[in-house]
Amino acid sequence: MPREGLEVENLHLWRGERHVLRGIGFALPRGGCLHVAGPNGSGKTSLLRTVCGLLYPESGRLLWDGRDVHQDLPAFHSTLIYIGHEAPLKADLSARENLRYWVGMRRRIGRGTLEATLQRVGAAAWSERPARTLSAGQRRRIALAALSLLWVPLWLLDEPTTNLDTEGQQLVGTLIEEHIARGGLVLAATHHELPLRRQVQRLELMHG
Amino acid sequence: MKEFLDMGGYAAFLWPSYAVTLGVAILNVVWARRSLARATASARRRLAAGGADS
Amino acid sequence: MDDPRTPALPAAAAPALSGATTPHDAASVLDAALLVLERDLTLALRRRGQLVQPLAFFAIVTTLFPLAISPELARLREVAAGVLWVAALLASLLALEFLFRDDAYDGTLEQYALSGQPLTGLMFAKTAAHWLLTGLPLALMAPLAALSLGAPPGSVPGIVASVAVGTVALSLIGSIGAALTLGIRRSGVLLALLTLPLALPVLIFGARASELAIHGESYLAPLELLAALAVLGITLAPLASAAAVRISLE
Amino acid sequence: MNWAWFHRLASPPHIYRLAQQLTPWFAWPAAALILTALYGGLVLAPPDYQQGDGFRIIYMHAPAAWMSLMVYTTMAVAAAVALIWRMKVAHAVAASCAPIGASFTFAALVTGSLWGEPMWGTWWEWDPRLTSELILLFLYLGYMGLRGAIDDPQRADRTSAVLAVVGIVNVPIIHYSVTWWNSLHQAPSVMRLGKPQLSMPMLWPLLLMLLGFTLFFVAVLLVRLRGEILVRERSASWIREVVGT
Repeated sequence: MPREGLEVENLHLWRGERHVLRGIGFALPRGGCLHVAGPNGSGKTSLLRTVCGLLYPESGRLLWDGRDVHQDLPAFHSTLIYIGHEAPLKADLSARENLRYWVGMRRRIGRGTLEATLQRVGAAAWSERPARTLSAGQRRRIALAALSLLWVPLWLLDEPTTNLDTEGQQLVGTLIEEHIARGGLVLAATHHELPLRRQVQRLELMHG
Repeated sequence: MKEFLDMGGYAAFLWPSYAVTLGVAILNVVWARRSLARATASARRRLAAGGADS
Repeated sequence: MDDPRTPALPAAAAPALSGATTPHDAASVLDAALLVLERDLTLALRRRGQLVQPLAFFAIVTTLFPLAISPELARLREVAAGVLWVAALLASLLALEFLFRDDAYDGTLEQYALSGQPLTGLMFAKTAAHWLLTGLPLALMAPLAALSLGAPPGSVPGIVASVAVGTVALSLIGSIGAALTLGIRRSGVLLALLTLPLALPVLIFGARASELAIHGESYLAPLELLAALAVLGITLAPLASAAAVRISLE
Repeated sequence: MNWAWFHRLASPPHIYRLAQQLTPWFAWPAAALILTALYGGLVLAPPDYQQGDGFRIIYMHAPAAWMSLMVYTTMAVAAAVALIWRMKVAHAVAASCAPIGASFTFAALVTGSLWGEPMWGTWWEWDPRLTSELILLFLYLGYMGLRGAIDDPQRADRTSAVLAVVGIVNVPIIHYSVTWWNSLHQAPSVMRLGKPQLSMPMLWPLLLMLLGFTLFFVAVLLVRLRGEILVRERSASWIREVVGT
């Protein structure tokens, strides 16, 4: 019987000579959040990149709503957003332009929505500045704006709280909690604690 | 025999072309065997290093 | 959750959260491709220096030949088509290194690959932008270079047409090479080694078309062959570069 | 459809053992055929009425040229299979092909040039077949260069596989364009590197030679393939068996 949400079964991944993921498995239902923890080099990023289909596992299965995601990757991709260590911003474009091109490829967004979101992540004041001049934390906030604008169920976040001040970290927590509350799924990899009010599932990766 | 080696005056072109092609063929055998030997050796080393991996 | 500094999203931004069905406001492939095109053009216009480099290179190379061969226009006319095309080929090769490099570096390619949009279409848009920024300007500059090499004014339309069509094919072939060499340090020479043999037919047909134009003969046959190459490139090259880009992200 | 048999057939240990067993079955017939063809070509075949004994270069040039193309085709087909079905063994086949093909392309160029000197009076003529052969050498060099430039073995496999497929689509186009170009510029007096009119006693050694080199290719490929499979395989159990620790 197909289950709703994301299921990962017995994932093995090799990077060259290194056996990075050794039989990872978990189930993330709708409204679930999984905190992938572990030291540097334990394969957190590799796991996220495998789950979103950028890396192809040696063996194991990835199921979205009971279907193998590798059978229709584009369909799976349209249900997820992946944000790596660095927000994918163009140095020569302003924060607002970056957001428009990034999100606009996938979803038509109105001006009002864009402004409201910029406001919410605290970016309204500097949204016209080229990304080149933004601090790492400000770039993160643009990524948070993309996260809430895209409106897709599966969030894959790599170190979402890095470079953010306390207020920004709280914003991450709030966004995640809101997302879970409306039935979204969050897979967050970080060796920090997640700024959440309740306990979530945790997956500890060991040194590979 | 001398006549055979002379090849109607084409010896200077004919024999080098045979030498090059057959030489390439022989080199291929040598290279192939060497690459297999190298791969085998490195597989042995890998097994010796971290053999527990399945 | 009731943090006053983080007001809830406006209602309009909150359609049902669903993975299975396409939301009503999902962007189409065309939307996405046009945005990619617009983005690349905008970026290029903000970095005009980079834009001018291949053109300046083209101008310099075509200037070198009279100095190296002879200032006699009659002699130069004999080699004008070849000079023009070799210079155009190298100039468009020079611009290729920038095609994906920044996008790979800042994570844009990753987002393209994960956008759920067909990567082939996005690659096509990127290649189109590349042609608009290098191929088209080269085609417009080529007649100047040709005139300075002794080509008659009547040859201008033929030269513009052949360079314009030929650079379409060059951009497409080049996009494959650029995608294949992603993630390789100091990839310049390798990129040339991969791309130049594949670009050979374009060079042959393009140079022939320009040569015929310079001699005042009909250049239609080689131009048609060039167009056929461009069409073949349009159908196949984005597939190959999309595959190569995906692999580079692994 | 049940693909289990296919996967078992294409599994690395199975292919490894199969390659090991089959190698002598290709190697010895290849040697016998090539030696017979050498005797037939150098001794039994009569001289050509135009080119005299010089035509005998064909017994080396034609097989080398044949190898250059056949190996490239094999490589590209293996690469396509590997890309589509994510088959490691097919990547291993493609990787094994490149050095073999490149070396024979080189031989084809050298023998072509050696043949050209007595026929044309120059060591190099922009003959369409020699030109195509030269471009093919560049394609091989590009393939090997790309493979060598990528550190990660899986990415090297997959990236070079895309190049091989792109290359094979281009080979006929390149050949056509070169022939077209040559037909425009060729001075009619220059003799092409053509096939001489081959009578039966001239022809059979050539055919044996082509067959012999083909079998030879398979034999060399099988040896190389085993190495490439070992490099790619991480499952210790069967490797221990075959390499013997």
